[in-house]
Amino acid sequence: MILSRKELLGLTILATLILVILPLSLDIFRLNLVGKYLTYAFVALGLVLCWGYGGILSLGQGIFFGLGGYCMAMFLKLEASSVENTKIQSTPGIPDFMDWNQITALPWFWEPFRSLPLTLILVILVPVALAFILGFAMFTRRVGGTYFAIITQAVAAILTILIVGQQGYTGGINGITDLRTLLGWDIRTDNAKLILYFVNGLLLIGCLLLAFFVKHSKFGRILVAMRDKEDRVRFSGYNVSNFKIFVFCLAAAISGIGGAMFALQVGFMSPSFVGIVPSIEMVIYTAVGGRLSILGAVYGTLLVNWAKTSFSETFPELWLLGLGGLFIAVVLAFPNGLAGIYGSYIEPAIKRFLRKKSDLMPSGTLPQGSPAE
Amino acid sequence: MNPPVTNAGIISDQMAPDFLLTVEGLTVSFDGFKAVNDLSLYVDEREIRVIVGPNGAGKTTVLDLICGKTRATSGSIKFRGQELTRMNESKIVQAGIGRKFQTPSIYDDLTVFENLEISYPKGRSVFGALAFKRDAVVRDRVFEVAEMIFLKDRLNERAEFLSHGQKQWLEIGMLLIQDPDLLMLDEPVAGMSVSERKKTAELLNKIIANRSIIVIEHDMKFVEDIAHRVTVLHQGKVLSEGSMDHVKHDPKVVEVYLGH
Amino acid sequence: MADETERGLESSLRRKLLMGMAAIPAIALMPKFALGAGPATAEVNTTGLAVTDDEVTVGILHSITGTMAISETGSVQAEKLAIEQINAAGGVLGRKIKFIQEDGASDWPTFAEKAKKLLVNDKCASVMGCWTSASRKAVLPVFEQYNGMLYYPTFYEGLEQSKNVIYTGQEATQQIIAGLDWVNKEKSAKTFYLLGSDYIWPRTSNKIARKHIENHLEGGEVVGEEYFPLGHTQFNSVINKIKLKKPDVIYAIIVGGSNVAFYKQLKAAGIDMSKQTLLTISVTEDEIDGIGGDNIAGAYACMKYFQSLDNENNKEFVTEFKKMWGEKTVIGDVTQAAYLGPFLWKLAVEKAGSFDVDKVAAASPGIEFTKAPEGYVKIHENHHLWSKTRVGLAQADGQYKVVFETADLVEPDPFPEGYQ
Amino acid sequence: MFADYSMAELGSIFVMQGFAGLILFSVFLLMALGLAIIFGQMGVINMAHGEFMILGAYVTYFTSQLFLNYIPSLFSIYFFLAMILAFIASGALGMFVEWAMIRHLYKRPLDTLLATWGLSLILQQLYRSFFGAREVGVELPEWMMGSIPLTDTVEVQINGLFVMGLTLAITIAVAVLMYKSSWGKQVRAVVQNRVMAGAVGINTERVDRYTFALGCGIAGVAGSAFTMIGSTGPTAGQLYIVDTFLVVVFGGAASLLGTIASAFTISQAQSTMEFFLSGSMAKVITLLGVVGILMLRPQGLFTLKVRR
Repeated sequence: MILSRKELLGLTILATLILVILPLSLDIFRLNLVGKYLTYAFVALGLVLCWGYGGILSLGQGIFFGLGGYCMAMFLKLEASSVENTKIQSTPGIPDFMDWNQITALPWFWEPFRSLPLTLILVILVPVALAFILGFAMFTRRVGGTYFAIITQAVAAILTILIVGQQGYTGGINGITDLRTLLGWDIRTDNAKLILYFVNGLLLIGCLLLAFFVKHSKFGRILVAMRDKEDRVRFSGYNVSNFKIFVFCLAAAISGIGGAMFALQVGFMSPSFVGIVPSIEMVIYTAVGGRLSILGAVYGTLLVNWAKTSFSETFPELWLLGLGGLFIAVVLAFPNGLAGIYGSYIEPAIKRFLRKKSDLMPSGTLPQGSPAE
Repeated sequence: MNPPVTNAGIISDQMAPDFLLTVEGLTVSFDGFKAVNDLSLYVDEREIRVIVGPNGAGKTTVLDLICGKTRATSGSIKFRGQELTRMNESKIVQAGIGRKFQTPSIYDDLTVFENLEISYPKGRSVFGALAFKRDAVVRDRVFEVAEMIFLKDRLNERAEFLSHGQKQWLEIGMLLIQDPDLLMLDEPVAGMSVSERKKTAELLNKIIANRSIIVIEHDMKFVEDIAHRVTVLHQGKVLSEGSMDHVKHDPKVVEVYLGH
Repeated sequence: MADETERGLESSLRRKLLMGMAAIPAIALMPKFALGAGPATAEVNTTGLAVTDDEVTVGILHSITGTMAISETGSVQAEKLAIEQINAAGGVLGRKIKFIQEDGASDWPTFAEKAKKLLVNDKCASVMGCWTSASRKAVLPVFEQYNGMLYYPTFYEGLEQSKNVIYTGQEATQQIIAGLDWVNKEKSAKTFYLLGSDYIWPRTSNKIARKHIENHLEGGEVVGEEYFPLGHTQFNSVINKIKLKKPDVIYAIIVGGSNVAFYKQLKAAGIDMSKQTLLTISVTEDEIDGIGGDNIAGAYACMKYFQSLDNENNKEFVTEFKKMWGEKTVIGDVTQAAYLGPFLWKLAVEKAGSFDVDKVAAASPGIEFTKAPEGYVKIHENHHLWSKTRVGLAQADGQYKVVFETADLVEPDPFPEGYQ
Repeated sequence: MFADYSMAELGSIFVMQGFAGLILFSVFLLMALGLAIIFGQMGVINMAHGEFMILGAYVTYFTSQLFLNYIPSLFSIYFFLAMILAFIASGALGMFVEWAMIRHLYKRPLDTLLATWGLSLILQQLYRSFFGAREVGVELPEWMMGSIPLTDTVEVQINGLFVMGLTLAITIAVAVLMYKSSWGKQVRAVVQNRVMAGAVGINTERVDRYTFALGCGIAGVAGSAFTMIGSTGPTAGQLYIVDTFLVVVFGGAASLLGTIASAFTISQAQSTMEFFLSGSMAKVITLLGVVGILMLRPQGLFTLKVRR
């Protein structure tokens, strides 16, 4: 029992939107943009689990997105820096930015990224490892709430300074750019972008299913219980910190996948995702979608980014006002975001509509909706 | 009746096996203020012990210390010979101690069934919880407990819609489903009607068959109904201990409750 | 291999270009009513760019929001002025320039996204844009993949050369070496303390500076080198270190908000710039606006352009700029370089006789622009500009007084031998 | 690295380095005081703290322009008026924000974080629309710039002294207000038990509003003072936010003494390391140290052990 009937319907609609409607109705440029936005949806989804369900607000999810992305980008960069491609450098075979920084041999921590399987593992493992260290240190000492948020923010700041400062190893503020091929397959062509879009979409749906599984397992109920009465859970024999660590790591892993897909689709990775500002923006995607709504995370991300793109194309000066207003409105007026609006306005309207219809057709059965969360 | 308390350290070694719970020399201080001061307490198997005392006597703190919510400054707490002062909370629960909080502490967003199910002692690890299946055994046990706590026909309601008394029962039920050897209840009948109190007393007397219970309570009528023995705390120390009758007539107790 | 085909292409083009060049005066002489009666669109636009019979679309891509908006505002203003002037003079190949402006929002992926939009959706014939290296690096693959044309205005660290980019600012050696030579000769400076914000441009520039100081200046020595995170605001400790080391020159490449903090604290710490030489390559007139002229007066800056430059071109440019954007606006080095972009593109298009990006790119080397406010510039084979290096002395009113300029144009060398 | 210098030189450098550390301490403390009140006493995470500071800076800029254009004879003392105006402006804005936004969110501390972040974006854009994207240069009276030479080699920055004096004054004022005045008692009563405080007749709404306004007002004064050492632009406020929060959290949110101790520790660590390492590494190590210590001792440097 992974999905309730209602959720199955919702997921089907979303999957149809992502995999059928959008590819059919958008040109490849716009579709690639949607693909990029959907990679942020991974982060938003992670935040639904750890913030919405677990009550842990992290202001540093960009860290995990960034780490996943950097892992992927390092692999792609090594492939793009073959001896053949880089023969004009003083040390051929290493990434161009290393050569500019007088580094003459590949640093040890780049070595694993010569192998794709290892890279794919590290895309998940590196974010999870950092999340585990942070989570273990903080949650076993019962640090939560605002303190945790501020500390994750500081970690994001540290990581940004490090990545920017250690440019010989990381590409610095420019990031890792000019990624070209994946195992010889050119990822820059329209065709490749289309394929990557679908891979991204399928991975996202996979992560959504995983999130639903977690939500409907006893683990999900414990998360809700913990957010509500943490002490009661603790004194029911649960090691609360383990649960928090796990959900934080899970969110990190999902974000890491998003980051890797970002690097593949956009063709570069830069430290501007690791910082504080993008991390907080990603929180707003979740809040707009509804912090308790797994599917809402995707809609929230798409809506905010769509608004950002179209707003800043027409009224660039007003965009920040709009975004700021959105933050405040979501918090003050719609704490449950789109999902809340749907639950309290749209769904009842649909039900009334269906009821009228079923009155006309007495044989039709109504789907039995469970109460909104 | 009182166990010898003159030299607790030496005697406890011999006495420990006889008591379910042995608390000796327990002290905790908050910023210099000793909320519990050199307290000793012995609870038998299948005993209902009621702790009474004025506000600030340290009653709730004693329960906090036993279940690990607060760490003792010094002293020892032994449960079936196991030292609890160094164990973490979940391990203490797993050792067989259940604790109800002063205000009913239940999960408002979940149904009564899910409230009980969460407390069911299986799938307590992270991966256990992910793999946990709601099978017939679990279901039967939830039904069984729900019947005991008078909530059988409200299983699918969200807990937030229960009355105050029902929430108290639900929390007791959440402890019962763990089948603990020692049950600690902080004001279990607060906010209950007279008939609910009677039912609660019956419930406690029924479940005592294979466990002990420590109750903190102010309602003297209820205390008389259930208590095997009563401990009176005052300023973090045991003021008096014994049967209800004994305690009621202890001049020290009368002094504390009535005069200054 | 790629080189050969390019060369082949070039030589065949060159012949065409010569013919095209002959046509330029004719176009220039055409009276205004003939606008739109330029060469047929099908001829000048074979790759489906947004060119109609009387209009051609270009893109402007800078940050209007976010932390970089401070710096990029001037570039946008200059580009709009240039476009207006070109249109007033009859446009390009008889077509008026229409521009589409996009906001990079100080965010590199957004730059890439918008660049792609300008090229793929809007089919812009060229794009004036970017400011930071990071944004240029982000859009570069986009321009190469979709074969666009970018005019990039900022002085930068070099180490790059692309068929699809014309770099109208200086690469690092053009900005650094002449200045160091000057300060070495004029101020007998031997010891240098290098400072910078912690990212690629200051680090690369300081690397070149260090090599030059150590290998080419007599007795030259670097006594300290330090970097601060972007946005750092506390410089008292490093100022103490400088006092301890007593270098002949403080060589500072600090950017953004840190700049303001640095110079204010330097002044407050009693470092008198009339006695302590300070040479910077990151403070233009734009930055002085925020720092306050009082706080930086006496410092030297090494640029290719200063607003106070005394020549006819510049006087006209400054007047026009202020007429369009207000009397209080100031013009810095990058703003002037941004102003060159549309003109260099126009000249290349007219030389090529076509808007096609390949032809424009091929026609660009050798293009000369005599009306440049900085004097005279020429596009090098490597798509950078030949230009002079100048040293300015900061005045209390926020302007620089030019105290030195190289006699000849300095050759751009984005991959300098011996400096890497 | 010291081998080449004489004892006298070294001595004066250490004096000046100590002074630099004290300036940094004052700057940190001044940044953090307002936030310590808002976050420590009210539990509100004000992400727009930096923007309140910048408002103070812009007010200072305007006052300076006003004096320059209309009463240049009094320019040398405009700064004092500017600071008062900055306090009033930021305080008034704070009061409005509390009324419009914060008061609805006291039970949801994490949501105040999101809402105030939104506020900070809006303020940034408003600054940009009104004052332009570029930084403005705040002109200072001549006497405030430069330094006083104590010996040949030791010089004391006047603006550093000014910031130190100001910080001292504000800290004492806040301490008196919070711990000696009846209003301070009310604030602390509300912090400890809102319901009970309301029940005994304290107007909790009013206390909340004035506390928030006070914190914002102090931020405004800090911003005004920072025009002497930093930049004034729409996004300059963001430069301060991480440092400020870390100082407050590291001190143990609820205690003024903790905030002072924490500002002192962090500033001394950073200032010393900046002297021996490069600026970037010093910053990273300082931040790492703070985060590391917070992991070991999450309650911060100074807190009371209480029954939770």
